[in-house]
Amino acid sequence: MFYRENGQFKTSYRADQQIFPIRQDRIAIALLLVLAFAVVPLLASDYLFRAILIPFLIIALAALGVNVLVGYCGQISLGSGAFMAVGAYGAYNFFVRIPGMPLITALILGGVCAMLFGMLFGLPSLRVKGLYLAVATLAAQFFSDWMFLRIKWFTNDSPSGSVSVNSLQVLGLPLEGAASKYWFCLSILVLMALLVKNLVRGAIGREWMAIRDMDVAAAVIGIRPMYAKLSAFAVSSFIIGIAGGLWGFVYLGAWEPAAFSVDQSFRLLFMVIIGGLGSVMGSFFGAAFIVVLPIALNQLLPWVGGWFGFAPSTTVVSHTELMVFGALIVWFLVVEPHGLAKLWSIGKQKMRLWPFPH
Amino acid sequence: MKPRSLVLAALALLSATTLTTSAWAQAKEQFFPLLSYRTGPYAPNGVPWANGKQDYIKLINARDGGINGVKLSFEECETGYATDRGVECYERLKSRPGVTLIDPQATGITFALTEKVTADKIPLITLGYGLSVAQDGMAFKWNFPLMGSYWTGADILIQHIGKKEGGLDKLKGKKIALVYHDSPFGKEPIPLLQERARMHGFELQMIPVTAPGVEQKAAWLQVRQSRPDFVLLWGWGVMNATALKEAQATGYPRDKMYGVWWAGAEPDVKDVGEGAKGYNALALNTSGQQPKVVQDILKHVHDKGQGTGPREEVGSVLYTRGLIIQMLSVEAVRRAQERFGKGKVMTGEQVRWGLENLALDQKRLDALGFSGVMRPLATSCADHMGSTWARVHTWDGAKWNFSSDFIEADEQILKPMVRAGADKYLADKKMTRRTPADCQS
Amino acid sequence: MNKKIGDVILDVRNISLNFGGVKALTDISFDVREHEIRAIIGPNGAGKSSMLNCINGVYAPQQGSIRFRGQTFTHMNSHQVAQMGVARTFQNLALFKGMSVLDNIMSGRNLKIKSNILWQALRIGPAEREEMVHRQAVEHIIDFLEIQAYRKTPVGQLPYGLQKRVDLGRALAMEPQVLLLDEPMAGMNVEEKQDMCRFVLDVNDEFGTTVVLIEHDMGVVMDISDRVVVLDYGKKIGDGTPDAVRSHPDVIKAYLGTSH
Amino acid sequence: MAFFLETLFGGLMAGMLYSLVGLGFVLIFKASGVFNFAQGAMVLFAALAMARFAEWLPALTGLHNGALVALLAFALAAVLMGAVAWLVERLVLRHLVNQEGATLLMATLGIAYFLEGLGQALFGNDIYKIDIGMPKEPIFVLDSVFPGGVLINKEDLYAALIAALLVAALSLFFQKTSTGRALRAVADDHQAAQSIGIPLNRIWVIVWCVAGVVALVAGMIWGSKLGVQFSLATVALRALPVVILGGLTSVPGAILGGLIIGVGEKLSEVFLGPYVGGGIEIWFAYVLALGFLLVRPQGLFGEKIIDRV
Repeated sequence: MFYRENGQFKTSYRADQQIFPIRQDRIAIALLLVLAFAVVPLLASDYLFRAILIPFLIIALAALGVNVLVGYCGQISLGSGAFMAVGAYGAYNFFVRIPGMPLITALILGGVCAMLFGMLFGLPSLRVKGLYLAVATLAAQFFSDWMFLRIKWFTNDSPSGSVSVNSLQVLGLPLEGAASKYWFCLSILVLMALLVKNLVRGAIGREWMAIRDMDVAAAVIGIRPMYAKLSAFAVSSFIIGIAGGLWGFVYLGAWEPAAFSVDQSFRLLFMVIIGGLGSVMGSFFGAAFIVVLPIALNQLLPWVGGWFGFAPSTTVVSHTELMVFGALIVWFLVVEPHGLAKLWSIGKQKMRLWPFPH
Repeated sequence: MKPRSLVLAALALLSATTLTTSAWAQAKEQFFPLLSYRTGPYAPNGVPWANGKQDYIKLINARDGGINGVKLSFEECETGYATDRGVECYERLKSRPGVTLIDPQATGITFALTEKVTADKIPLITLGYGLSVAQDGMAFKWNFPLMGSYWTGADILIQHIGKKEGGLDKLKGKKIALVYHDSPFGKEPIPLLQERARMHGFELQMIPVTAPGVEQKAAWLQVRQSRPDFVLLWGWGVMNATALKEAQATGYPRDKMYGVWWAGAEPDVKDVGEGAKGYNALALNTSGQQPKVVQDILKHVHDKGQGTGPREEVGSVLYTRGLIIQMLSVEAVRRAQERFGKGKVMTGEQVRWGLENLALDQKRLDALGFSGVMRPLATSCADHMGSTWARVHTWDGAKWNFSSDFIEADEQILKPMVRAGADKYLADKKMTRRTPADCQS
Repeated sequence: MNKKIGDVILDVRNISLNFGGVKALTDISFDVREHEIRAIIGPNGAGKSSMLNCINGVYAPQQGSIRFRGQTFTHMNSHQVAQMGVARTFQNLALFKGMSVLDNIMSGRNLKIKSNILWQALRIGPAEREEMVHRQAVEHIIDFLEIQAYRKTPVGQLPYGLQKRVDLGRALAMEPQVLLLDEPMAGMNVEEKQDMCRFVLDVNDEFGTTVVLIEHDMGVVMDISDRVVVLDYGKKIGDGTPDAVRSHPDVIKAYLGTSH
Repeated sequence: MAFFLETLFGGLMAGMLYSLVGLGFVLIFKASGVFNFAQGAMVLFAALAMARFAEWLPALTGLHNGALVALLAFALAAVLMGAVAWLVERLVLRHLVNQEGATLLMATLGIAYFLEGLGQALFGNDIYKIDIGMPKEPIFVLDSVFPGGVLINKEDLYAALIAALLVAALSLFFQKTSTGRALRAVADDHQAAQSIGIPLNRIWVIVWCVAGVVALVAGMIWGSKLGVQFSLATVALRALPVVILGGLTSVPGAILGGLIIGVGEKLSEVFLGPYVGGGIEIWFAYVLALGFLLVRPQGLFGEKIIDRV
């Protein structure tokens, strides 16, 4: 009923090409932003901020980056953890070595480092496809693990190889409180999401998708695979790198290479596939799913156990958590192989026609 | 649902659960958040450790009815040895009423929490692990690497080897290989060993093993090639057992191998059995069920069916270490109560003072039933370690036997290094040392 | 048809191509004149598509050269070919399944888009204006092909006939001088074929686009093409006007004889 | 020189085990086009099962003949892996027929999580022993040629032999038995296979069973080396370069690839490692595989792909 676009006539191509052509969507997004920026900070507790919202926002940003590469350009990558690490350590080095380096600049420079690193390890994609590429990108992962453990310079010669930052400031304001950190991450996420959306609905996005869908045809209409793939790697790893910087600076505060282990890479790939390949919104769904679900399970299971009158031990809980998590992933893939975003759009279609069945 | 509103739904759910869970711990109880890992690659070592801590809490409640009447409560949170899950656990439990202190049980999580505890005013105790430089209490107000750090451990090992050779000067021209877990944990001792190598003129060969350490053939081929006089084993979890097996397979004499105290427990040698015969490792504590405290636990906890783990594992090396950690925590609360009011629930800050003013002489240890389990220990504002003594024990194929008496790490070497490290830390952080006045707070 | 045929624009010289042992093309030579409709016919596996793939630079022929508007190449590079104004449709649809009709055709304009990645990310100034300009051009093609109704539909969901049109549309979006059509009417019913013929002829007339056409349907070929090359087992067995080819004995033996 | 040989042997031995895990990947990929990341979890699961069965059997049956118990335990574990295979096909694969590779890959990761959880829940998360009477002490050969001789790890030698036997058995199974031929047919072309009446689902169950057994053997060998515990699941990551180097669809590729990777990483670690601080073997293996890929994108023995348009 209320979700209709009839009567909304486009009189210009500009109007037709905006991100949310349907008015209701625009309103919904506006409300959502208000909610995220203004309402959530009022409601959320310190725990929600520090343990769930902030990591969710950062991981969502990383997932967005992965989605550019995997979802839009069709290059499966398992090197995301490495790109995060490079972003984090890159930003760290700029931050501690150049006095007075502002946080945001450091993060961006970290992103640039990740970008270069990503393009380097993206080169194989010019020759290798699909799962071969996925495994090949693991090389980036293990190489960065090694690099940050072995090369002292990157960790500012700390004996243990772990690094830490503190007294962060953004535009002169201290970045200490949970809420301020939340706002910072949220703003970056929203901004990046907007930029990515612009890219994927523009010429470069069409090049990526063309390469993904039918690379030969793409080449024949004059798209250079080299440029398309490397640009995808560049944009993707830049975003992932920034996410890595945030993960280190804002979420952990002090970290070691293991904080960006290969598991992180797998989880990120999970997110974009569960969430929906080639969908900005899907990245967020996926991130929510992977970040929140295990924690939720971990806390709900004892609770559920309580109903049935027994308090499961930590061991039982953590094993059950693993099993349920695995089962749910399979279940979701079976129900909707194209990810949560697809469910979402189906729902929208139904809403359009509701209450009439097509 | 839009993504964030989706999350919010989940969050609402979570907050509900967190509320229900926190209902267990009334503010009248001294709450101990227990970060543990009972699953994943390091579970075999993490489990007895966690069990020890839990059983001691249960003992105090069952036997003494708490600390001066203040009941102890706890909640365990599974980190799986992963940093982000550890942080989540910390954030989940830190705001519970009566929260006492945190023992993360993992070096990686320790790093991530070092920044946070300062802001949240919760002491962070890392018995025998964590940041070596954190011994300097004037720089690290909230960190307590009690009873030893990787630096003291490495130092004691070198001293012990020197003794066996008949004097540290005999180490000249010798070759010592460090086979280490390729992570901050494994790399921490390197600076001290390099210092010692410079002093005594032995050659230090460093052989990293990629975590978790299931594949060490290359490492031990290198050992076989360079034939070092001694091998220091800086491993954790599966790495230790694998190292011993590879040593056996490449014919390196086990009695020339010396492990840190994280490479000297039953899970490390259990299924190597005979193959590990003669292997030495540092010991912060005894093992076995003779000590009075262990007997008490069997009597008051396990016989009541309240035991956390299997009865036969009670008193194992890491279990006993768990006991000590928890005992020190409890004693810190007790000490704090002496100053801030008996029978009250202590805040993190008050507990911190207690940790800083621990004084456990032999008499006290005997009273606690820890006679022979550990050496006396006394912390101070400047020294957050309290004791730098440790022993070496040797595996005879069935159990651990002590093969040296207590050795103290060398002040002369450690002090300047700790001081320098702490100063660098403060400089990087643009912070200043605590004033003596601050010690009174 | 009273249009003036220009001079040679594309000249294929002694092309030989083989995969491993298999000979796909042996010593093929033919030329294409500006503004004409040039057909390549031959039974299945005669190497027609391989021929186009060589011109497109998808395959690299082992021998021979291709001369395009005065420049000679031994191996064409797809990007170059496209830039020089050669467009192409595919035998078994090579559309971008995940994209809408609009985007598929828009992607044909990509060569013409100048604004760099940063501008596109911000989508202000030149980047957006460009999008609008090209959108306009694409809308013309959409009108021309009469697929307005399917603008926003993902091509995967379109019926075969329409997909063929989108394929053509994508090629047209490149405003090519030479248009290579690989069996544009395969698997179509009569009406669809007639539509498609009309489009091809219109393109050829209105924009003077040179058309190289692979087609099975002899009727169609004979009707619309100016000259015909006949391939069989990778060899050229005939070349000339439809009537000349039709009466060529080898052709009759190899092709007409075998076909229905 | 002697030392070089030792390293070489060491590498070959390690490589043989990698091939074993790699083989698991290849089998499943050939027949069902699934890149099975659960291989590592399967190794862990199978090993845990066998170890625990071996512990429980004497108590239950009163058997005390070590060899017999080990054998029974092995059989039981094999059956269990069969059940796993059947369930995987029932609950996962048949619902995901012809999805993209990435989706299937994620599904197997889900399976991996599940198996890791289930395995630890059923069989515990401590270190367990598998005792199949592997000799632990090394032997020295060629001491006539080199002073001190060349050390060979007997356990690895036996392990390699077992692995080799298994491989031989498998190739026989593929070449000679009708099921084996059916498997190859399916691998070449699903539709075609179905059209000539080969039941795809049954083939999948079979191939997952075979992969399960391969995992069991790998788990058994590794388990008796390292003790059975969670970390076994991580050996899969060490074996990944093998399959991309050997080609996802080639059994000989997996075997040769395993050997190349094994030797390559050991030699690199021992002879290059010291110059850059060591610890390079894991990424060197990947870089090595990558190098091969750049020359032959389809892997050592993979089929060449020609783009048809």
